[in-house]
Amino acid sequence: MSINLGYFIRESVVNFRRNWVLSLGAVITIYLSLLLVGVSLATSVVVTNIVKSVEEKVSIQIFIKDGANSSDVTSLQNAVAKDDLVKSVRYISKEEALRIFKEQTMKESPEIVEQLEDNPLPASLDVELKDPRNVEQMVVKIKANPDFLKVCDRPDKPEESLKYSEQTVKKLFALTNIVRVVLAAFIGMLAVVSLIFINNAIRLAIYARRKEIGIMRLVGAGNWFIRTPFLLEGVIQSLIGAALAIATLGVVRAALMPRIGEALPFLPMSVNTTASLQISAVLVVSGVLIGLVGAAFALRRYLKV
Amino acid sequence: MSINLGYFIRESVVNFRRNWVLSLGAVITIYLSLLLVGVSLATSVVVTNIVKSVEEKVSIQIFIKDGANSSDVTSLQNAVAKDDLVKSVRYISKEEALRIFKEQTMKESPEIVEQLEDNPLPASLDVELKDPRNVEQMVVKIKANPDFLKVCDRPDKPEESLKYSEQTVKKLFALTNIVRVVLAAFIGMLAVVSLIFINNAIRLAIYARRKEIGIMRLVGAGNWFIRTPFLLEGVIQSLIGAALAIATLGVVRAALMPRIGEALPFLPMSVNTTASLQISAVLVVSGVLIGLVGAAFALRRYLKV
Amino acid sequence: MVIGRGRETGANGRGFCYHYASGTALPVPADESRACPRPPSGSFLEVMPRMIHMRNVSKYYVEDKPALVDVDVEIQSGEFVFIVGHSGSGKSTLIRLLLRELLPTTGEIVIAGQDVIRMKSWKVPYLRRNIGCVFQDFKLLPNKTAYENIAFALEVIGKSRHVIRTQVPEVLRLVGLEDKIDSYPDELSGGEQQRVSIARAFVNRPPLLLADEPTGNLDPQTSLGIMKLLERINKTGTTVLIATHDREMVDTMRQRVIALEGGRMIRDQDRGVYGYVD
Amino acid sequence: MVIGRGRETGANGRGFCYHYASGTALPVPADESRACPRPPSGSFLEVMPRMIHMRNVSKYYVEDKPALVDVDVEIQSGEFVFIVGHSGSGKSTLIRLLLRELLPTTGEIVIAGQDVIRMKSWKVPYLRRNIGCVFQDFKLLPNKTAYENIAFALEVIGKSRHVIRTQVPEVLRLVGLEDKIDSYPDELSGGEQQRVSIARAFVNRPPLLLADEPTGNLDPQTSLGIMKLLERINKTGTTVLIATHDREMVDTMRQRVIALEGGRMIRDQDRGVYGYVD
Ligand SMILES: Nc1ncnc2c1ncn2[C@@H]1O[C@H](COP(=O)(O)OP(=O)(O)OP(=O)(O)O)[C@@H](O)[C@H]1O
Ligand SMILES: Nc1ncnc2c1ncn2[C@@H]1O[C@H](COP(=O)(O)OP(=O)(O)OP(=O)(O)O)[C@@H](O)[C@H]1O
Ligand SMILES: [Mg+2]
Ligand SMILES: [Mg+2]
Repeated sequence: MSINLGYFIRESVVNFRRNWVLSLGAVITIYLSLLLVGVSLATSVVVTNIVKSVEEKVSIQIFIKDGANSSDVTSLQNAVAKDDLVKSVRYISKEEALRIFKEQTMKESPEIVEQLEDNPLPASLDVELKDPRNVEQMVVKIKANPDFLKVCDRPDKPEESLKYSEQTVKKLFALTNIVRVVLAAFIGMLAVVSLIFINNAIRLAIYARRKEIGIMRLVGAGNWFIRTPFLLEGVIQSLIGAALAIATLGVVRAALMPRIGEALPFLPMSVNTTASLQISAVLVVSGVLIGLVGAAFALRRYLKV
Repeated sequence: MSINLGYFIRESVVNFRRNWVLSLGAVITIYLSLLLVGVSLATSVVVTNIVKSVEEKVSIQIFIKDGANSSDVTSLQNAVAKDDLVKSVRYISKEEALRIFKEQTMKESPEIVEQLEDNPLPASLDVELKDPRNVEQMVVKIKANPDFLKVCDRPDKPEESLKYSEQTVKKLFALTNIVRVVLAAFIGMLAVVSLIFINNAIRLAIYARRKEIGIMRLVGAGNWFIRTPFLLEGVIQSLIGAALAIATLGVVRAALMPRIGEALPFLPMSVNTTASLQISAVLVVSGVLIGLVGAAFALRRYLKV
Repeated sequence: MVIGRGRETGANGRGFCYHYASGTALPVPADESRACPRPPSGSFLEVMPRMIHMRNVSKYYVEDKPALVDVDVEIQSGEFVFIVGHSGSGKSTLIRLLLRELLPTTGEIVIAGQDVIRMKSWKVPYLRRNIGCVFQDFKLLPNKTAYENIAFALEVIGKSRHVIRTQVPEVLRLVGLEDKIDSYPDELSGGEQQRVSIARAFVNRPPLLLADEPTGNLDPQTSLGIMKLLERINKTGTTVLIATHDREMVDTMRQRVIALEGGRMIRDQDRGVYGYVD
Repeated sequence: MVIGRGRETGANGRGFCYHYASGTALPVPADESRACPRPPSGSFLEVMPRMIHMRNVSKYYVEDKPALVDVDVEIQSGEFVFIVGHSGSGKSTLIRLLLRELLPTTGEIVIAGQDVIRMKSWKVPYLRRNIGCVFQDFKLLPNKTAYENIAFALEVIGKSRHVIRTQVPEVLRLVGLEDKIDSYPDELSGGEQQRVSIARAFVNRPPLLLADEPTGNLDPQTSLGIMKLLERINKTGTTVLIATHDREMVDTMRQRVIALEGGRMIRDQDRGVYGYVD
């Protein structure tokens, strides 16, 4: 049997046009499903960005006693800066610390700071990490550094000389983990839902054409001869649905994102081009896969000889 | 023509059973759609709770000059407390203010407070509002109070004597508004999506039975005689779908909520029984409505004489 | 092959008011008499001397190629008429016009005084309830058993369950299908489906019975039984119009014959024959 | 009404290798000769002296009521056989068993040396491609035009577009439907649909042709043309098996007749007649 590729393509396109009620139904189903998936993927990108920007604010402060040997401080700073986990280390002098304190913490009643006779704040090293999750590990390393004990402002209680808002970090990670889990669950749920929807649509389409399939059988058409046009049709529908979903997301991104950004300047709400290309690719690939798999499953049920 | 209710009910039930592929498809569609709606409703309840708990922390502070006449203070306090907008007013003395300052703001370096020679903090009245949105309005009212000018700690600049973290409030409201709008948009989108899905499913079902409908026509069946079983079938499917969605949500609520609550003790994540009953009611009603409306629309298209 | 048997059983009077189920009038039980007047009092189609009136009727499905051209037909109440013609000559089109499944391109159609063309669309079901029709492709509801298919025609006009439960088995018996009551159409042979379609057409004793090729899937003996049945139905006053290819039947029955050829009426003959000897 | 015309045009040799389109063998053009050998070389159904062998075949759709009981049929290659019997006597069931649309409850069926019952399911399509079948309910694909319906039967066996484009119009012309090429089934009259079904059955010149009531919706003249066509097809070596109610046709053709009654074979007669005079 010479396989007639032209036949299959013509057949699928013609079927697609003639059974437009069914085709439209499948396209709408796939479109909406992929739209939901796309929206949740985009949401996860945005949330990941926000979480990252918050995480970046996590740093370790090493308080240095007044009058510490400055070469010791420099050697500590260098040692820490060389560590793989560390992104940057910055020295903050007593004066700078007071200025920051006055400007940030005491912003609303700076007169209190002016009352102070001498500067009660210690100098410090501000350590920023590449991945804030490693904060505990880094703290251990710093404590093990011999220079640290020499310069720290409370050699009796070394842990008091290190500030890294342990609780904030833990809370933050708890929160971001929850957000991640919830989002993953949501995307998973939507993916399953979409798969069921699509399988359902294809099942209905095949149900509506079961007579036709029976007739093809009786005329001597083999399994693959019958299946291929259905599969191709599924792929065509998926591609159209995916294209529509991507277009919609693109419009939303172009039209809505900037406004939300304006309204919430303190949150980084952008989805960059790479991410949106990736999302598009995921939608196309998963659309086609879902279409194929859904059609194959549905066909298996109704297309036994 | 004697209308035969029994006939319609029997007919719908029999149809439902015989065309189980179609029925199952519609039930799954409705189930998933309502599940999505239910999840977003529940999310909105949770978010509303969180927002409320945050909003409650917004209050107005009136700073009082050292040595103000205490009867003036009391009369101001009484005047404010009587206002409809106000939930409670609390007097905070200079000593208490310092203690709070030391314990909360300066928690990490209480030694700074101990360096202070005299107490630089003023006494204050803490005004908590019934609805934090009315904060600006209340501020105006307080400023207009004659006692306020007498007791406030900076009669030259009265607005400096009032603190209500203007910016925080504005940011918070911006955020909660955004959250509300996003959630509403999401729920709206899901509702539309569900409606399209359901309409689609019914359209496919009618498409699959168009021959049958044509035959009924030719035998002399009137519009309503043909429509009623379809509508009833739609309602049955909707009810089953809604029941499944409610059951699923109930299971999720019972099984998942407490765990999330444990993981995030600082957020009030519960959905109380009233709210979940309301959500169930919404699902049932909207399910039935969507089923009816969807079927009616689909029938309109295919059931002209 | 039990048309004969069916007739005989009908004749021994089970208390069922099928006048044409036997040559003699049956005593009609009291509780049935209201349900079975023939012609139905207040029927949508009044008994008028002129049942069908078609004037200048043409039907073009596509331009240039008419399915019917300038057809004039007058059929009186109570007539028995055959429509004959080659395959594709327009017989089914004519029947579908009478049932208002189609509207003609030009011309006028009046059935029992009702203008079918200008009829309001909500009235169409009432017209159809008064016309029994045997379709060439049977048009049975695939999700209903033989019993339910026939019962449906009665449910549509709001008959009580009691009436349905007595009449449906009776007509199934008349067409020789008493043992196929609970079979779905795809569990029936071609001829059996056709007979269910015939039973459905006359179960509510319509004043007008249209039949498109009612014996195409039946053997000569069963065909003859069905024809005799249609003749009996006609004797009780029902107007009967049959499109057929069955030369034997037309020649035996010697009734009025209308012949179509390429959509034109070429012959209208009382006590006619099939024609075309070849 | 152009079966005659169709035949004549076929005879003036358009270079189409339908041997049975005319009484005389046509010169077969070089590029077509490969596509049109009859019997097909390496065909799935080898040309065997015994085409159909049924032994002790019974079919029970439901218990107690058999549709076929203990049927033994032997049909040699090249025979022309009628199956007659009342409505519901099992003719369609027999044909569906041969096409392996159904499996028998008991008994064995061998077609051209192939055991149909124990056949692997992936082989079934190959069996069916070698059996042309005219179905009682036509079984045309509703979404395809007359042309496409017939082309489908050729596409299934992998014929080139060129072959399809010459053969399909030719067979449509043979059944008198050259002007309905682009009509969908619901735009065709009953008889026209039946003729499309007939054309589809023989377009790929199968060694075995089954026809279930192929003239039920056709007028006597068109029926005769179709019968003559089937006879010509048979003359080229195709085995033909026809289930029919058409007494006139059976009596005219004088071929072998197998009669069924209530699922049992009650008669098998060479040069037989329809029987049952009533
Ligand atoms: N829906 C349609 N669209 C286009 N042409 C149609 C349609 N229905 C029927 N025709 C054409 O109209 C002509 C008459 O058809 P009709 O069904 O009335 O014939 P008929 O006399 O019933 O034939 P048969 O005996 O074969 O059933 C035929 O040539 C047919 O092809
Ligand atoms: N799928 C089925 N399930 C149950 N019974 C069936 C089924 N198909 C056919 N039958 C029964 O089997 C018997 C034989 O049917 P078959 O279709 O073979 O008859 P036939 O000879 O073709 O009749 P006709 O001339 O009316 O087409 C009939 O009584 C029929 O009701
Ligand atoms: Mg017709
Ligand atoms: Mg049959």
